[in-house]
Amino acid sequence: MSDLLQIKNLNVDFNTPEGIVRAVNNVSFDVPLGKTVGLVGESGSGKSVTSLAVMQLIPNPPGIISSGEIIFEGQDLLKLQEEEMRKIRGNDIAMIFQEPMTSLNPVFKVGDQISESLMLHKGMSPKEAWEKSVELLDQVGIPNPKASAQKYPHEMSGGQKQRVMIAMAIACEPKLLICDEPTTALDVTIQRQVIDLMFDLQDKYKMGMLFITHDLGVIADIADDVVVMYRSNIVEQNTAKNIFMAPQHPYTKGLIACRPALDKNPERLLTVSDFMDEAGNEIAVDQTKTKKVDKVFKVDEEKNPVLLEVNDLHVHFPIKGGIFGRTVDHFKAVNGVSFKLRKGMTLGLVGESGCGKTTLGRSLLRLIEPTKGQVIYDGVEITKLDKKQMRDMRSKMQIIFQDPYSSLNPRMTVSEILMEPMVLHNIGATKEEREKKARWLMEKVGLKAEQLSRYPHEFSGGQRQRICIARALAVSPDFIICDESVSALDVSVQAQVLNLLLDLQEEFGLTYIFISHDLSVVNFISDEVAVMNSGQFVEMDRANEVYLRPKMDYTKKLLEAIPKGMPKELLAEQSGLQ
Amino acid sequence: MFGQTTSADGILVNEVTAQAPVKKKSSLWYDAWKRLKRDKIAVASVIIVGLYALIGLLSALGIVAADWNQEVGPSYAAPFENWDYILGTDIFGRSVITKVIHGTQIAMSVGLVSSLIAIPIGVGLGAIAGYFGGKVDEVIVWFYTTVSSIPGIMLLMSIAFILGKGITTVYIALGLTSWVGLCRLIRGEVMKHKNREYVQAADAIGAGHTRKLLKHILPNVTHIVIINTSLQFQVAIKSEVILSYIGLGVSGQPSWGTMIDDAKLELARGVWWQLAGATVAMFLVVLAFNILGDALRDALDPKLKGKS
Amino acid sequence: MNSSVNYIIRRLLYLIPVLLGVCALIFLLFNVVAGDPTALLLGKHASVEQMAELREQLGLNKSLFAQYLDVVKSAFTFDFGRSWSTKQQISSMIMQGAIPSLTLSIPAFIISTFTSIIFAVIVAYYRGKGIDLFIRVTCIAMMSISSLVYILVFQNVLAFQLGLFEISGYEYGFPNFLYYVSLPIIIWIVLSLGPDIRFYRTIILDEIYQDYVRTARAKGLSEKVILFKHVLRNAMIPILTYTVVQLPFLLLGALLLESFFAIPGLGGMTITALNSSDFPVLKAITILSAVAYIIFTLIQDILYTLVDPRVKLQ
Amino acid sequence: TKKQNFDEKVLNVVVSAKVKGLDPVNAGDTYSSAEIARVYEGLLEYEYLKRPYELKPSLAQAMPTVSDDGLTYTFKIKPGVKFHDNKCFPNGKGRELVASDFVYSIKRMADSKNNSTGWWLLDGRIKGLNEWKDKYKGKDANYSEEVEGLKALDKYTLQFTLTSKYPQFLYSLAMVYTFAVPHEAVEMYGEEFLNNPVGTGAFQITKPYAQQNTIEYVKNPNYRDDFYPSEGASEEDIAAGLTKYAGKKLPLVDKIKVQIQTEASTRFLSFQDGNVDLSEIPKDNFDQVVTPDQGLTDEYKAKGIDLEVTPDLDITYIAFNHDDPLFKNNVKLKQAMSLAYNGAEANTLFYNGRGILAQTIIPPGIGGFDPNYKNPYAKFDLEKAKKLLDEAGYKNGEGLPEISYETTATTVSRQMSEYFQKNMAELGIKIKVNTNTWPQLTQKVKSRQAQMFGMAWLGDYPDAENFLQLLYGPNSAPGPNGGNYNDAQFNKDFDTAKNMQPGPERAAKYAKLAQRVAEEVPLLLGVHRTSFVLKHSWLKNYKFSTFNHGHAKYYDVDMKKKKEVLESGLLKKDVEKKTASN
Ligand SMILES: Nc1ncnc2c1ncn2[C@@H]1O[C@H](COP(=O)(O)OP(=O)(O)OP(=O)(O)O)[C@@H](O)[C@H]1O
Ligand SMILES: Nc1ncnc2c1ncn2[C@@H]1O[C@H](COP(=O)(O)OP(=O)(O)OP(=O)(O)O)[C@@H](O)[C@H]1O
Ligand SMILES: [Mg+2]
Ligand SMILES: [Mg+2]
Repeated sequence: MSDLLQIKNLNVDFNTPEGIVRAVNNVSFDVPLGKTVGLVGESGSGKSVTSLAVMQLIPNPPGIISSGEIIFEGQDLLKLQEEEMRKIRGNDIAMIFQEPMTSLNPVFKVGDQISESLMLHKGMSPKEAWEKSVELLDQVGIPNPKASAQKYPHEMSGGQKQRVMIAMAIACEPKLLICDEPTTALDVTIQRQVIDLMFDLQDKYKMGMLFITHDLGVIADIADDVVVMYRSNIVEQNTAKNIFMAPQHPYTKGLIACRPALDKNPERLLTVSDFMDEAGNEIAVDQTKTKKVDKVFKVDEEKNPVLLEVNDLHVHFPIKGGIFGRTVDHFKAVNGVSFKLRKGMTLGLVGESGCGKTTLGRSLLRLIEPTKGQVIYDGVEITKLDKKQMRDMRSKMQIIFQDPYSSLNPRMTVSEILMEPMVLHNIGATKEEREKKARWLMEKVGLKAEQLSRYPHEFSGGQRQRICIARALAVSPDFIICDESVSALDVSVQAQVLNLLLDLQEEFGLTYIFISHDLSVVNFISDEVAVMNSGQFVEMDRANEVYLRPKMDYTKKLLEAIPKGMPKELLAEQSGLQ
Repeated sequence: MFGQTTSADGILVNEVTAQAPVKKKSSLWYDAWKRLKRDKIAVASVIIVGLYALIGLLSALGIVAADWNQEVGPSYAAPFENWDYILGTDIFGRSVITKVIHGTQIAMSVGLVSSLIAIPIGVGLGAIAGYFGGKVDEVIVWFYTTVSSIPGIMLLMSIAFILGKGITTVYIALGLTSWVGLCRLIRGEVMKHKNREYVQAADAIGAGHTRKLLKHILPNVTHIVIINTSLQFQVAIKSEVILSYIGLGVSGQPSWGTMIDDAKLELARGVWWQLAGATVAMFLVVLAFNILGDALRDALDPKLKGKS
Repeated sequence: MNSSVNYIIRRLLYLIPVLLGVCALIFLLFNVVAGDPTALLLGKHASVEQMAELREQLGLNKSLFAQYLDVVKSAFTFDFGRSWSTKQQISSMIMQGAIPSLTLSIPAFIISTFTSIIFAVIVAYYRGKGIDLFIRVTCIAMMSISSLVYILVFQNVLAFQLGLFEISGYEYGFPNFLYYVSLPIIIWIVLSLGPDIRFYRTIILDEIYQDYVRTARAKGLSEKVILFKHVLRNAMIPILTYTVVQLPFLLLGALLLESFFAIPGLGGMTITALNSSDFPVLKAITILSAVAYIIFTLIQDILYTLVDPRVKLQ
Repeated sequence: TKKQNFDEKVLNVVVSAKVKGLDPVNAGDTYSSAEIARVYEGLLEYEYLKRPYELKPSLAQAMPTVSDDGLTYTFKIKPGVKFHDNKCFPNGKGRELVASDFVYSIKRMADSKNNSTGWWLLDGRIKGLNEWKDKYKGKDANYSEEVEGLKALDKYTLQFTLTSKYPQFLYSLAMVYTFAVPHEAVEMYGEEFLNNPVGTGAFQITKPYAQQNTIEYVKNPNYRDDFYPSEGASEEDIAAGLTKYAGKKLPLVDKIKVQIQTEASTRFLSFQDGNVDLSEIPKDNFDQVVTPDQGLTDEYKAKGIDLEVTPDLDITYIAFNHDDPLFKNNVKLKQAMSLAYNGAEANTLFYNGRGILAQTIIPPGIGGFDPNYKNPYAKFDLEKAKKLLDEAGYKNGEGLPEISYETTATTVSRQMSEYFQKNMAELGIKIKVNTNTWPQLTQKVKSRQAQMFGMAWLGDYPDAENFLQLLYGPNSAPGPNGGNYNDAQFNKDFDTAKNMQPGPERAAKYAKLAQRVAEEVPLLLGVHRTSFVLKHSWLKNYKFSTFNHGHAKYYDVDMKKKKEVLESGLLKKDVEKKTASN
């Protein structure tokens, strides 16, 4: 079988103010015709740069391909003129990008954007190209393609936009399709659909595909071969089956282990750091950690009194209209939610984007004023408190936000960030005492006390989320809402943070509400799970119950969407073994 | 967003290995300064601005160019003929170079004072409007829409016209006409920051309005104020010339504006040195401020980083 | 659709508070802070009686509130009466002045905007290269010279010594006016190229680093198509924001240009009015500019919806 | 650039300020007056060639007969004079001018609705006119109501009766305020009358005046019989060919094109370019144009350009506000300041040495000017000034508060104030300069707020009374006596002098009066300015006059010559060389 694309000893350097950074180091792999190669690795490992190198779209300056060969159909792309390369781009090699939200030109109709490459490469007339675009939109499963071609990107959902991107990429029936994290920014349910679509298309067009992701679970279904990259280098390269069956490199092992699976319920997740030390050497895995426990949902009235009671909570946002911009209607983001949460327990909250999870979480803390309903915390009806009392209440109830980048003030040092809540709530009599506590907090969340004087931008994403957790802990709360606290993180980092949250719960007897759209994560961490749709709870039960015996279709749909984390053949084999 | 663009630590992101070297001093300001330092032209601009400021200060203190009013030679002596008045003399036989030096004082103070007037108003109103929104916002927006719907030059002229004489008027007129832009900018920026999660996080730990606004939001918009100030300086210096032309400028002491205004008549008689002196002096500092403004924007506004 | 009609009506209604504000502001400036204009209007032989008489005639003896109401009334009826100083009908004065101002400023504005945008795109194309640096530096250098210097030098060299243009003056009617406004237009363009190119370049560079540009490149589009089709269309929003609000002020023309080239426009009229305490004229010009400003910001909003489908009028 | 048309005789003139409107009763400034006088005419006008200035009949047949008590003036009007053809008249044909037109026109000055800027001329002078004015204050005036002192005895006879002796009265009849307007036009055009002038003058407008920067006039085809004069021509006039046209029917050009250009530099460029036929010389272009002996430089001579140097009837001064106790009874202080003011050098700096240093307030060229008189305080003597200041009790300026000096914001006045400041600093007196806009300065002066201020006075008519009244107590602010000087003796002497009939006797009296008061230093005297006018070779018959009202009818333009000069490129020569060497 001939190789469609061969990458040989590729080196890419970036000229940064700090010096030359090698983003891709001596990378070689092949993409055979009609096969899918998965390129996996954590954020910053050089996946995108590799793929951009194939397209010759590396921003220059600062990037430069310093050496290597990229042979496409026997032709070294690196030796081509820009003019010739342009004929290949979009025609023979197409690419789908990570961010469907920003990768489409917002001011042109999607039909036009698809037509553009058809007209350019296939010499179609505008009319022909438009008709072909409609056909393509139909193929990628966009409902009512005729009308949709007339839409602008902002009039489509994220999943639809990604489908448009796909339609655009396959328009000229390329021989090679590069997908750079095409699903990362999407909801689990939509992610599922997109992956299925890609799989079908690849089957249909028999093209070679390079599929990039940081989540091994995602490509389990689709890849024939897998290339694992770690810190600019390829650390492992094998068929999908072999990678999942017998991962060789500790990093690969960690990647496989760190995704919570619905069917297993370990006490804590293994992470890359359990397999590998800082220098990249393999270490022995502490097997006790992988201990499989069956979470038993037991309630001890004594130990677990009801901490939070919510009755018929509503949050309505006004919709303005008319000449004077008066409120003409209300958008019911939270529409009659009631539940009870016991101390020391975790309530998982799942649902699609926009169903009202965040709004509910914030209204519990009165960061958004509820329109109607009661929130009773520890016997106090907090919906009735005045400003001052509410402010005092905040030392008991805390929240950790989704985005570790934007939830820390970039102009404050970590110590300022951690000490601010203490000052506000008179924790610690002197500055020294507070500093001591800040140091203690840093160690608790697994950071170093010396790092207190740093600014947030000097930390990685996972570290930042730890700082956010430390800030929430600074006031010694009993109750914490985690609003998608791990959604923005790489799978491997996500596992570390989840472990940390569990450890802290154990140590301090914390109560959590854990919001996520990822059922597997929720299942891993929660005692109870509530499924939310359109501002209401459609289902609420013990975690295992919801997973094993979903009652509502909506819940079933959510469950199906979760990547299995294993190639299908392997799954089949496994189930066959059992 | 912020972090992604400010740190090039892609390789180090891994949780386990993240070990950014411990820097002695590190803050966004410090980083910005470091970035600025790398830009040779920007450093030169800082030096030029510093020099002008120094000259302005020395002349305000009467240490240099105090004798600008002295007759040192014949009326309209040509330049490069006598060391005592290397740039020639004006109608009264006063040294042009001394006047240029003395004019620095006016130019720099016009920039400084008008900024000192415009910044508190612009930042104050903009922050309040952006942060509190609602009725307060409506009133402030109405106010600046009203002000900005009057042509700037009209407003400038009317204020100068009504206040009448001299340097104070120039300060006030320029200060009062230039807060609007800043106010609008700050309002937009504060509105953006208000919804950032770190502000909500401050809310969640029980911080009040004052704290959120002063401690959390404002430090995050200071870079805009700084960039704006460096540009305000050059606008002010240029406006002084126009005001002088309309006859609303400085009196009783030399300014570049009045020197250029003089040149309007002198040029036809072949006296070009006042014009040249003032223009070159002004050109240099305005150029420096422009470059500095650009460099500061690149250094302080991470959004534009790497896009110069 | 309905909501955009509502929006437009709402924005037009917003004229009312803004006009009231403008009236208050100019009333404060001219009637309260500025002094008695009668001495000036009556000339060197003015007598006390005549001044009193004139004050009565001009309505300056009325209560401040009544005077404010007069200003408001004229703002909403557009009836500005007659000039105090020249006794001319203000509406016809403005009409006469607007033509020269507009024949100067509109062509200048259009040419300079288009030239700068094209230059900016070219500069953006060569970003980081020598030519980019050169144009940027030239722009900043051009901005750093006082406009007065340009006028003095251009008039002297191009019009007088080389005789390429009329030195000054104006004639109504096409194409005669062209003889007179060409040089001022050139100066205007030279004056605005610096800041405009710089500004548009920043906008275009902002866009050039967006993801959709990468997508366009991945399609195999040439850099020219990308810049002029994809990028420019997206850059239109900030470009509109920058340019449209300048339009109402074009009415005033360029004050300095008008007075140096003896063009009988509104800019010169404003200076004359200011120098003769002719408050009704100043009020009229200010109010008209304010109305134009509000209307043009509205037009700007409508244009936004044309260039950017994401923008809705609400 | 545009092509020139050389077929018509067009006079190209430039004006330095906006022309407000063309209504005689509101001719506020010299620029508007000059324009109005192209279209309208009065009873009297100034002799074109004769100097000192002298009146002669214009629409009047002859000079009036004056009654013995000097109160009644009777004029005969030229018959057959027609107003311009205009649609305000039946059939659009100009009606004949009659005596009652003057009655009407002068009543318009008194009509309070018109707020005439010329009212001061007749205020309290004509019997019954003030009463008529007061009667209709704030109302529509009844023009048919007869006023005792202002009567048309028959179609061509006009009679004025004055309230008291007023020898200057005749001058007011040569001023544009009293020029004849037809009531038909006023009635028809109403408030727009100011843009639709209808007079009897040598020129008429082609379309309503529209506030533009150019005004065009064409020759009045029905202009009355008026001929180029030869009386009073001086030797130089004859030498300059000014009498060659004697006896030719006026006007001589077909068209006048007036351009309004407010920037001095622009005006001068226009002149050099041949765009306008004559121009004053901006101060800063002097050296380029004029040699030290007041002749023209060779460069300009070669271009055929002529220079006309004539003393103007004016004075510049710096006034003390005598309301201020500091100046009220402090003659020595004022004398000291006057001695410390280096007028001669100021003359060099600001008037290129061409001004005549003023010794009294009366300029040369009118009765009352004494060329032999030297004012002991109008010279520069710092030693003496210091001594006087000491005597005044302010040794080296000690104890003297800072004095504020108000000035306008034009380039030259700013420089002048800097110069004054410098002079006073040498004496130890601190001057604070306040720049003002013109309205502000006027207001400060009229409300007596200005401590010291710089001013210039241009004579309204050639009578020293018009200058001496600047010091007349009853004329204090808001009147012309902005310094509020009030000296009982002076007031009394002035009252007697001004009512004397013109003649050497009165001149002597004026001179004595002026000299005495000058030594009291009510003002710091500046200069009597000289007018420098450049004209192109193709402009004929130009003679400078302070009272240049309607003189355009005497000018002629040699279009052939103009074409020749312009096409030869002569005007542009040298300039290029000169700038190249710069
Ligand atoms: N424009 C650039 N300038 C400087 N360095 C860059 C640039 N683009 C990429 N890099 C560097 O190259 C390295 C690899 O980046 P790349 O985008 O390929 O990572 P990735 O594996 O795609 O990560 P992610 O999963 O976050 O998309 C990073 O360390 C980054 O710092
Ligand atoms: N301030 C607001 N004004 C108006 N509507 C709002 C506001 N905040 C949220 N909404 C709307 O309320 C709905 C619920 O929003 P919410 O942020 O709670 O969703 P979510 O479930 O957290 O979604 P995601 O998973 O995307 O975070 C959304 O449709 C959103 O558009
Ligand atoms: Mg990537
Ligand atoms: Mg959410």
